[in-house]
Amino acid sequence: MKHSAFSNLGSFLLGGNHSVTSPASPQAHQINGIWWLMFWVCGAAFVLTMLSMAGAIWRRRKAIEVDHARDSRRAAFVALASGIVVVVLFVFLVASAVGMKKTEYIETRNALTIQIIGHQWWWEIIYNDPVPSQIVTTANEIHVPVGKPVLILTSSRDVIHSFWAPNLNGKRDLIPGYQTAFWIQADHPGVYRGQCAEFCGHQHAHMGFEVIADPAGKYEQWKAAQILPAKEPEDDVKRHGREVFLSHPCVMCHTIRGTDAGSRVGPDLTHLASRGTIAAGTLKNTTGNLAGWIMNSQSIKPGNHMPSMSLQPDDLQALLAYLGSLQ
Amino acid sequence: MLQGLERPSERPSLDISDLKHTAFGIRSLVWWGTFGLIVIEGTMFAIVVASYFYLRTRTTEWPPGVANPTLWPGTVNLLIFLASAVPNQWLKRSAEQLNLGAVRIGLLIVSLVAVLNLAIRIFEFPALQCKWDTNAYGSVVWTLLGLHTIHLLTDAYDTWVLTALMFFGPIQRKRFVDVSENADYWWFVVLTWIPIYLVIYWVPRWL
Amino acid sequence: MKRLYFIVIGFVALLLASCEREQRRFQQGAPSTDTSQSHASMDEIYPGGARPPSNVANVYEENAYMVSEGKRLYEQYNCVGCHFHGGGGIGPPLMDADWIYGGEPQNIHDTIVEGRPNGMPSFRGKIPDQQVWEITAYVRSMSGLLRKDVAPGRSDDMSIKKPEESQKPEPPKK
Amino acid sequence: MNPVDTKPIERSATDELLQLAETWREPPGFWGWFRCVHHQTIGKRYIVTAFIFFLLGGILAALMRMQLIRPENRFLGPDLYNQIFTMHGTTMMFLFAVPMMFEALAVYLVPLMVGTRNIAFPRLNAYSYYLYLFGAIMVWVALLTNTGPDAGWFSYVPLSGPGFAPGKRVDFWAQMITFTEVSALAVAVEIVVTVFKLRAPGMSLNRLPMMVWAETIVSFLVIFAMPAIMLSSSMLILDRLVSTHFFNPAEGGDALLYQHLFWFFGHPEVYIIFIPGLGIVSTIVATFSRRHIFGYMVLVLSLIATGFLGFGVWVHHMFATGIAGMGRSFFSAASMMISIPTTVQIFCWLATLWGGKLNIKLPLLWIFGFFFVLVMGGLTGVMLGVIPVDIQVHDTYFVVAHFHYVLIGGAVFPLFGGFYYWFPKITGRMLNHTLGNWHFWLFSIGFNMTFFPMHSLGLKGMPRRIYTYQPEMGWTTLNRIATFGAGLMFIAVLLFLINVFWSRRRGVVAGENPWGAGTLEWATSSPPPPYNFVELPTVNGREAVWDAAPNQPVVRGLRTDMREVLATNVLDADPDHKELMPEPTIWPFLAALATTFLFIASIFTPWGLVWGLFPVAVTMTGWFWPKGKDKVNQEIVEAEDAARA
Repeated sequence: MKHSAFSNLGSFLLGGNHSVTSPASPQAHQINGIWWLMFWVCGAAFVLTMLSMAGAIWRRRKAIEVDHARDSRRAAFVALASGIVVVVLFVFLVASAVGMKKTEYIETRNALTIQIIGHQWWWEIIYNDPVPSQIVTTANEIHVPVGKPVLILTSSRDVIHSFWAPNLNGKRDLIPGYQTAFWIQADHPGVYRGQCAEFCGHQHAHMGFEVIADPAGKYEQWKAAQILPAKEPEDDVKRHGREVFLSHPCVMCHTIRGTDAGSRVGPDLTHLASRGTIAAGTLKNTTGNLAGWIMNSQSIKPGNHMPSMSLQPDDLQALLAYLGSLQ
Repeated sequence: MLQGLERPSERPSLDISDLKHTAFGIRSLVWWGTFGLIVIEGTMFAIVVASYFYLRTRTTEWPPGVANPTLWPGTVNLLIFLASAVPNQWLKRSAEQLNLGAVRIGLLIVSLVAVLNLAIRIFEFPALQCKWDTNAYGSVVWTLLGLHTIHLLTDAYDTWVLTALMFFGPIQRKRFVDVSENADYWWFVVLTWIPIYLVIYWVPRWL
Repeated sequence: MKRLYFIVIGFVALLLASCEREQRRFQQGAPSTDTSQSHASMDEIYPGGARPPSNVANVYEENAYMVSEGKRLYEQYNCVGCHFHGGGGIGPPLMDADWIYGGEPQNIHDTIVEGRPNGMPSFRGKIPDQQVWEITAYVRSMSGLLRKDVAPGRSDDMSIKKPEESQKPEPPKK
Repeated sequence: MNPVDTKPIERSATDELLQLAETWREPPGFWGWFRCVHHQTIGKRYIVTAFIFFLLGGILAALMRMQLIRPENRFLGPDLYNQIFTMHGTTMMFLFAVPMMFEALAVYLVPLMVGTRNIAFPRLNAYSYYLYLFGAIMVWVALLTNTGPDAGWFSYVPLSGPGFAPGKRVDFWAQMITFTEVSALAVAVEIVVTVFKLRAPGMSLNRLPMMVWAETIVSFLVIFAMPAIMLSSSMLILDRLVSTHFFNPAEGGDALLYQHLFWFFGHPEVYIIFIPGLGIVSTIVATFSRRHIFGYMVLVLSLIATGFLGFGVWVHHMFATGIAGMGRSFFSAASMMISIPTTVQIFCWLATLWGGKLNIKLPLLWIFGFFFVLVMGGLTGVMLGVIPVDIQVHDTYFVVAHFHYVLIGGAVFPLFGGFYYWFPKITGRMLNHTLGNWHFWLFSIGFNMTFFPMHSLGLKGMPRRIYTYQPEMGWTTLNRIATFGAGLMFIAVLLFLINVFWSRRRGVVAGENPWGAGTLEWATSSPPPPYNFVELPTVNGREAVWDAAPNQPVVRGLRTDMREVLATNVLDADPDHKELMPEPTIWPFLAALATTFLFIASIFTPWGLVWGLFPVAVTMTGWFWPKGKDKVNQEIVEAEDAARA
């Protein structure tokens, strides 16, 4: 009982699938270790300082006179304490260097390479392949195989963003004009949330993504499905939905591979229905949310680049049915 | 406003009534003020130059896509600047000797030299062979040259006002301090031109 | 005293002007009340002659954010593909004083919505009306028709033309 | 030093004092307000103005906390929230912290502490104040007309650049920087010259009060750091207005250049705010321990070391950009090293407390608060110096917590302590003790309630600068606690305001030296007369009042019918020569108006820069040209000098 209250408090203060202190990768483990080392050492330093301040208040507020006599002893104390601080800082520095080495060297051997491009306010994710037809483009949802190093190449098309999935590694800025590389590796299957960490304009708050770590087999399945073009609609409603998509503003920005829609302004929707969230991790991908998003995107994410649509109810239903079929 | 009236005045004193007013050089307040200003502006120049070299590292070709700056206007200005050091230093010395006649002549010379500098400066901007909005190289060299021109212009203006003052205004010892400090500032304008000249005109040829 | 009065009025007017310039309107109706059905129809228009200018004022032309959105859409909807950055190419140039189909906001709006012969496609239904007006405002900024404090500055790409804010005004000739 | 004449001089004290008061009297009336050049007047204006901006910045903070009290709140939209958080940071850093900790305190206190009658270059001082005021008003009027800058107080490109920040919002931000930095640079020069040249005889450099050391070192930091931000904001505005390409990667520019320049200023900026706080702490600790500060030389060297190292750590704001490895290790090491001097200072203060006889009054209470808050903030700062931890918590609420602990702990806590400490000097009356206690405890509890949970929020992944968050993130409760804490702080500050307004009229009369303190500002009446000291003091030790010899001489021989001050030499403060300080004048105000016209006009057209130069040149010439009483007095004293020679 007591234990569970304590761990409840712990998860209230620290835990979650979007947390520095619930590491799920070698790098995050390493950083978590350094964090706790520093936490305890710094905590002790804080307590000692406060105790010596309290001691001074306690002893000296009733003092009858100023005490210069023991100043030389105090000098020794100051020198000693400062020396200890220097040593502790040196230990931290070594921990930092070691941690950096572990978190930052780039693991390229049999690594999976993913290119991540930041946009105002969503993430474009590209699984590159020498064969153009094998390239997978998706958005806001990164699938990785468990236990395999993933090399991430970052860049940005507009302003600076920062890619950060705290359970997996520290953040990395996406800077226009620069391409940088770093790597993550998930130890366990799971869904790890991430979010943009560099202020990027109106919808900086709603620029999330998910990293989904799957066992190798499941990952391959997912990837094979993603390579395929969009499914042909199998009934009239969905066919009408596709018509709606192609004759309305949707087509100006989105791609659905296998149709005439090929614009790269917004996220690739070829396999929209396979994703867990929409609007960059803002809403669960349900039909209701999708309808709300299409009709009223500007009230959900004010200022984002998708205009709110005005569609007839029939058209909307057909469009939803079509989008819902894009597994 | 009579607080402190009741203070006993029966204290020993340090009598300073014999001290003089105004001093030259490091003793004067104005020298330290000018010095502060020079440090600030010098830092500013240093940071623009650092930005220049930083931008240099961001591209392979330098100057990128434009021709090297034409040498003559900057070089002529450099020579004039260097030559101006002589009358300027003479002006400074004359001011410290409170020699009004010499100061008036010196101020006239330096004022005219400044006009000459400014006139040639007009040719320096086209000599850069690019505009400020051509590319980042253009932006930084224009800024560097522009910033130096602002200093040249302010010191020129300051010199003109001082010249007017020494001819038409009240002649005071304090004004000679101002002349002397103005000469120091001219030194600053001259000395900063040397590295800036090298950066603008020669670094594109060397790097 | 009277002068002070004028100064105050002028200052307030300036502030109000800046208010409009700085609005970020994410969702709202387009300038004219009923433009979803365009005034233009194909049989009325012919190259070389403009419609009589309509009196619909494009309030977006007072709004820097809307104009910059127009600029973004102009690139993203690939208007650059034909008109380039205003200098023209496949399509006519947009930064000069010549307007084949009229240079008033309503004319440009209609041109985008209806399309024009010889290549300009119709974007009816594909571009929401608010965005059409944004693009319209931007197109007019390319020939310097907007206030300088509203027109966009340079973008983060190759500097192939002057930014709209430093474009000399080119009032429509026709 | 000149030989000391030990004979008391017979003089008609009343006549001389009347004359002195008349000479140094500030001009009365409405127009007189614009002509004042005395450091006390300007200093008080700085204090009041900066405090008003503290309150305004606080209101913005309260609005943000209201917005974040629950997930997906619709109280402020993203556009307004972005303006508000940008203006909160901008106001607190540029319009409150630097003007208050540096300009206000230095301008008011330093001339009193070094024992002179006015600051060096008093007209420049007035000019700097008006520039600060006009710049601050400009950016706040912009906010109130929905033109508030919205790209963050750091205004990173390209988000703040021409492509992504349409309108004039960011231009106003960039020009506000120019206003406030010109102002700070001017004050920095004045303070350096005042400290180097106008000290009381006998106050050699190794006897400077700690507060004066702090403000002097800060002056140097300002001189070397502020040009970087003036330049980066100018490059930004040039990119926006005349299409330069400093930050455009497509034309050879670079977005990271902006960050380098900004943080080359931005980190020393933290120390510009923090070092005066350390000066206040040293002052208050010594006074209320009733003994000389322990380790004076060590403290001074620590301040200097902090100032130096402050320039070597800027890249730790950029660890997440992925720039090269070796450089980062260097900056990581420097970032940890910089905590050493501050740690040493904390130990020295503890040693002072242990060796003193404590007089626990409100100022000291705030210093105890400072210890608690600053040590916590400093320790999280060390954590942030470790790169692997930094790249995790960088740009999260952990950092928000960290720098509020450091800045509020390192500046606002000492500042409130300083308010309680110097209020009697400035107004002649003590602040109320009971209200003061409520203020302290509510503020401290509210502060920790607001910012402590933010450490947790950061570790739980909450990024900075988000206008809202989703309910499933699990950040709601902690945010709610923080908002309630902010409410407590708000009430505490209101109590402080009530206390100030009440005590100013009805507080206990303070007398010359209510705390029994040792520095020179306490050697004159409260409030000090416009001439600061009836007779300029001489100094015999680090705490001039405590260490004065029984027969400590005073300076005699300064004229009472002119604004005359004594200039001393740099190292030993031996009397050197006399200087006349300028009379009240309207020209600095006019020059500031002209400069304001130049700065604001150039936001709208590059030609503003050209046309604006003319009024500036005219007003500057008017300022410089000798005339009136200044001219006449100068001629009189120079004639006398000549006669004497």
